[in-house]
Amino acid sequence: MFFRVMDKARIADLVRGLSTEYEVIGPVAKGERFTFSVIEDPADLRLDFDTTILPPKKFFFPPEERMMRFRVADNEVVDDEAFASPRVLFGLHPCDINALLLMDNVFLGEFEDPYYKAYRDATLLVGVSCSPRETCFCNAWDTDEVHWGFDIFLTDLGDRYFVSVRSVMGAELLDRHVETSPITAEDTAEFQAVVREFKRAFPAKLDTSQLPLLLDAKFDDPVWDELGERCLSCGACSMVCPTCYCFDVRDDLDPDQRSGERKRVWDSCQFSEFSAVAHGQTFRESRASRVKYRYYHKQWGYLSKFERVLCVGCGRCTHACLADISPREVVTALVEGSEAR
Amino acid sequence: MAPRVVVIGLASDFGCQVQMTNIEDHLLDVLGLIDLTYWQLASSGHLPAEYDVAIVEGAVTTEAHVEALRRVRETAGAVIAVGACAITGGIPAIASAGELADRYGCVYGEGGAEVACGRIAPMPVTAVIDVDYRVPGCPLDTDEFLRVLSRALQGLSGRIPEEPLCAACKTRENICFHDRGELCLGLVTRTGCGAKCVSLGRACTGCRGIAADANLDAAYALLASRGIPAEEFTRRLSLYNTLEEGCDR
Amino acid sequence: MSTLTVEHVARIEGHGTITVDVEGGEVRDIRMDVIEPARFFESMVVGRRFDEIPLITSRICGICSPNHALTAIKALEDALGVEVSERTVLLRKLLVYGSYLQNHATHLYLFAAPDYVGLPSVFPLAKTAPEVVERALRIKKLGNDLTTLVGGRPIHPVTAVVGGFTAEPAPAQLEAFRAALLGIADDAVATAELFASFEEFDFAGAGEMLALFAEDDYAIYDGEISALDGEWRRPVGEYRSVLEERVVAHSNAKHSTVDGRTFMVGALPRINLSAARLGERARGAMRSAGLSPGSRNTFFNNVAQAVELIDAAERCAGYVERLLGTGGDSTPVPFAVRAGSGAGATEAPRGTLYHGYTVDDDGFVTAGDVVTPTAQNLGNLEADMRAFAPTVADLPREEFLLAIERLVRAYDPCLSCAVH
Amino acid sequence: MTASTTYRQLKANPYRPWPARITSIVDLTEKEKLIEMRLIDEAAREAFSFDAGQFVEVSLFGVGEAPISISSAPSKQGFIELCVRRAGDVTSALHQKQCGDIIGIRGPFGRGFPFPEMKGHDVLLVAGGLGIAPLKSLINHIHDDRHDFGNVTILYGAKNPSEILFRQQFDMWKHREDFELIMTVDQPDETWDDEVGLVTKLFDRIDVDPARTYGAICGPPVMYRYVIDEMRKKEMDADRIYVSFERRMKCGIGKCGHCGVGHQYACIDGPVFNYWEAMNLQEAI
Ligand SMILES: Cc1cc2nc3c(=O)[nH]c(=O)nc-3n(C[C@H](O)[C@H](O)[C@H](O)COP(=O)(O)OP(=O)(O)OC[C@H]3O[C@@H](n4cnc5c(N)ncnc54)[C@H](O)[C@@H]3O)c2cc1C
Ligand code: SF4
Ligand code: SF4
Ligand code: SF4
Repeated sequence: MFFRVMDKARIADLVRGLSTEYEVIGPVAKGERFTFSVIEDPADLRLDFDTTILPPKKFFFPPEERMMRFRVADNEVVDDEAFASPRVLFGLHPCDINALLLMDNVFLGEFEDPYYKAYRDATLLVGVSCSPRETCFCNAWDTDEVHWGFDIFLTDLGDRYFVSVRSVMGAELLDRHVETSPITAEDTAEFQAVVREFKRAFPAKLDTSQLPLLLDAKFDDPVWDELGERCLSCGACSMVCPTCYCFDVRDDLDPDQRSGERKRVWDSCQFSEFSAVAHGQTFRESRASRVKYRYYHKQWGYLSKFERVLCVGCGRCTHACLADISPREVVTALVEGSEAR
Repeated sequence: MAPRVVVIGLASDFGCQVQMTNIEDHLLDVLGLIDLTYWQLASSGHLPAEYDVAIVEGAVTTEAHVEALRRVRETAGAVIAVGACAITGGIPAIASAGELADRYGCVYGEGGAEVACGRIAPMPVTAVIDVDYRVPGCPLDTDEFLRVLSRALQGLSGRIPEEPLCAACKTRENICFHDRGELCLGLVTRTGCGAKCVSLGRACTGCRGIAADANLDAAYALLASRGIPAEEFTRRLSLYNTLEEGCDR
Repeated sequence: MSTLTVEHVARIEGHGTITVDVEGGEVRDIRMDVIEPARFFESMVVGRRFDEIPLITSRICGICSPNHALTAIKALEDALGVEVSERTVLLRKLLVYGSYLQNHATHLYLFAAPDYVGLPSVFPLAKTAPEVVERALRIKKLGNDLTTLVGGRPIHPVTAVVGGFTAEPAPAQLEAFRAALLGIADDAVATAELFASFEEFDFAGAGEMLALFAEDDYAIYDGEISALDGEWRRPVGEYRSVLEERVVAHSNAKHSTVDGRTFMVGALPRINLSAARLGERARGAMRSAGLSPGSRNTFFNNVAQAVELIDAAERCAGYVERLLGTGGDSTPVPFAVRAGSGAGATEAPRGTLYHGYTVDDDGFVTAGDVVTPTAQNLGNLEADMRAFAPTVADLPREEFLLAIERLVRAYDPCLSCAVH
Repeated sequence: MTASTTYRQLKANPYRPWPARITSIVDLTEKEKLIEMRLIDEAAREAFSFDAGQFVEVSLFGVGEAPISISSAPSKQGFIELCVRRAGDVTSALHQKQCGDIIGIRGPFGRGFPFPEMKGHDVLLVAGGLGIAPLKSLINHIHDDRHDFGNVTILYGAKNPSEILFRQQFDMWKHREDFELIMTVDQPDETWDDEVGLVTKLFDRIDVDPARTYGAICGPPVMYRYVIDEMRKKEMDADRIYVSFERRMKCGIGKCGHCGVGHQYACIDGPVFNYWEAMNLQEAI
């Protein structure tokens, strides 16, 4: 990795330059919130954003995605090409980059997913530092820092960015499109100060002691029933989560019924149909068991395979949940006992 | 032999039938697959004695409707109920509350009740007969209609999404109405419309019915905690769902 | 005496039956029995908040739903004292024209045309004359696309609310649409030519003709109630005292009169009153179709609709240009809820539509009134049938009934609207 | 070689079904058919090798996919046999197919029975209803290498005699010395002269040497607990009892998330688990 500093005002140059070669995507305002969208005008880029409604996963694993086109008569695949055009995803916070790394384990590990891979290969990532909001708890999972998985990372030093360059592509692009200068000792010192301040700004650190064990030990804890009563089963938490990857597969026929396409669409374990098998048997009938499963899988199921928790503490689900169910609350209830809430 | 399809309209605005003609790009494809033997809206002729698929729109508001539906059920291999009117009673079911005679009075003046012969309180088709397929919404969504029709023609099972709208709404990255303190019914409404209204800046009014997965108790409780009284929620729900269970507090 | 009936008249909206009593080869009586059951909209709106009313009333009719929604909105704005922006008005006019394109294309091709080519429906034409069916679908689709562009979906608009619009089409969408509108004008002209080529009965109705009228526009959204024969104009707010409605035994829809006479509303009366305000191309088509202002032949309502299609395409292109060229805002204007009464009218594809409401301090409706075009037309339709039937009485029975049906369909009646 | 390395080597899209031609269809009962097929693509056919207990995703475009256990023996190269019960959309559509029709196959997926480990031991197989399908593959496999095994006992319960699957084959084995097969039905008819009752009842009739016996169970979800209890009463080790689970599946390759059972996925960590693992899977049994 090597480092540069860049004047903040130069960000527009960089975006404009990148736009000549790539589709540039970044955070833009939508009402009082933000979304990752294609940047038409560098002035729309809002690197001071807090968080986006949907995470960047929508660019790698779209909410609805064609997997293949088929012909019915001979049950033949007509086209299953995975195609993605080159693009730069600008302004990912550390949690979002970490989330992509967690998704990679699933989609790029055993049985590589060609669609996800095509998007991943075609996309460069430019990260940007952030400041914690009250719903953030990435520090609980050590996802407040990111050391790889990006091409360029910008840390905000007020009037300039401390630029960490991870990949050859990142270095070349920087070189081609924007003026930067070598870092000085002061830059590094200031960078460290910023990081220190960032760590200090977090709300009280979430206690996650023995969480996977507790999930088993307290499998029948009444807290789940209480959560089940509150949960709306709406699945909003899964949609906005940068690490939720479940999907449903559907075949849609064209109106002439001769051909059609197989699609996948985002799904959620909070829906009763999610675990239903033929004849209507459902393995997680109660709402309580479904709420529990989301945490059980994230904090233990995934961990048992990949040694990481399937959450990056971005707080999106906290914001999206109308019933105010949040990982912070659930983890606290398990670790400290439900009366501690 | 192409399946024989009939389209039957009960009490409605014909909107779903109009929507069925609104598949211009594919109308000819679809017509190529079926033998459309009766559609009063589009063609002269009589309801035949035999047919395979019956598409029924509208609410049941007369004794004659009830009888007609029973015959349809006996005759058709598959019945597709389309639109809120046929599935939840929809807007016409607002008139199911109170005395019909009063409503006659309100609309026709004194003596209006005389015209009321054979009239019954509005109810959905699904309250009279079992249906095999449902295309909810007011009006129906043409793409969904095509998908369901295609399932019916293939003899596949009738499936209807059972979860609330919020998930789809999130995928559209809408700003939640509740974040602005406004009531949106998406939190209990059956998904499948792609959160159409919310994406157009309007809170969901519940036209697709209450989702089976919806947690009405929790919805009432959380709205109360946000200062929206139960009566308000009930009134809003009753626009399309007067007769649905659980929204009457 | 024998009775002839056409049960569930096809290719109209709603359920109605024609009954003809014949005695000694002479037509004794002829009726349009409207068997469509009432849904009691006027009673349903009572007790509901004002913002739900456009949603409820647009469900009166799936074809002219934009009109029902907008007419309710106008009446409520009148009651609540809301003034909307010019941009909002432009968008609303587009929404109305969307339903014109949809309705006229559906009525002319799907409902009326089969009569003239001797078919039960338009579908067989898909094989024998695909270009005609494709043209019909193109116009209809453009209408759908227009209502979708402005209202959010083809019927039952989502975006139109009291005070303005909750969402607006993007400029790029408008731009693309302008081209599409100009592209459809030729199809509209071809439609007018097609209907002009059909041989029509020579028949003159005796009723009055009513439509909205404005000095500076082809009035479809704003204007005063205007009478062709009576030569008077009255503000929409007075519609209740202008129209007399009465309940008749054989129909679930009421019948109307004005100045003691039955009257017609729809494309023909509109053109008769406002021909001078039509666009140039539409006027040209009108002339070549042999439609002269003041025509009394009810059957010409068809060709009048075709002429309106031409006008709609060109007029809407102009509106879109204005939307693109001028700024302004259509987001709902703020207003205070207060008690009041108000009335509104628009020209629906089938004629003038009136709504009137009274709301209480909290904005809940205490009384509602809806007068639809078909309800206004029904009395006149029966009068026309009575006058027309003897002139075709010597036709073979089938042809006789078909001739009567053709007359009925020329009104483009919507019985679900009429009863509501 | 595991399936994922096969897919990697063939550079195949794991969601893309391979076309397979139906080579034979046998009606077993009113609801079940035995369908045999052959992959058309040669490379795929050669790469396709599987363990007893693994499954494939059967793909009928326009209808969908369904996970189905392979019921033929791994040794029968080039052919895949499935025993399919008509349960819903995909399986009904599959029942309508004819010999010679082309369907789609993805797989083989999942973890099967530990055949090499079982060698040299006694095997006790317990099946309920359709659960005999995956076990049939194992039984056939054992049959091929019969001399490597000790006692092989099969306990099989069905609802009624007309629902008994593979009857002919069982009758054949029954008359051989080297398989002990005991059947029972819940509802006997006049043709039935064998056991009546639940499959657990058959444990009274068998001797088990816990030190040298592997168990394999497959059947409806309610059956597992009771059968395992019986095996435990016979003092069999928890990690020598194998069960096969059925869960909803969409992808079959550990991505779609539907088949979660406890902290595992039935599709890649199972569907075959040993009882020790299964005991530690919440809500599994
Ligand atoms: C590992 C495994 C092995 C199986 N082996 C066999 C077998 O050998 N023979 C046999 O007849 N059946 C077997 N099944 C069950 C079979 O997969 C279901 O009966 C089948 O999926 C039902 O699909 P359908 O479309 O016919 O029914 P529908 O009810 O219409 O199913 C709709 C969808 O639900 C899902 N689904 C429904 N039931 C199940 C289920 N039980 N498991 C997983 N997904 C389900 C599928 O995704 C399917 O596309 C097995 C299931 C699993 C998980
Ligand atoms: S579970 Fe919630 S906090 Fe954790 S990554 Fe998902 S959305 Fe973010
Ligand atoms: S559901 Fe709605 S659109 Fe359909 S017929 Fe009923 S009122 Fe009309
Ligand atoms: S958002 Fe609500 S009201 Fe609108 S179409 Fe969907 S379900 Fe109906």
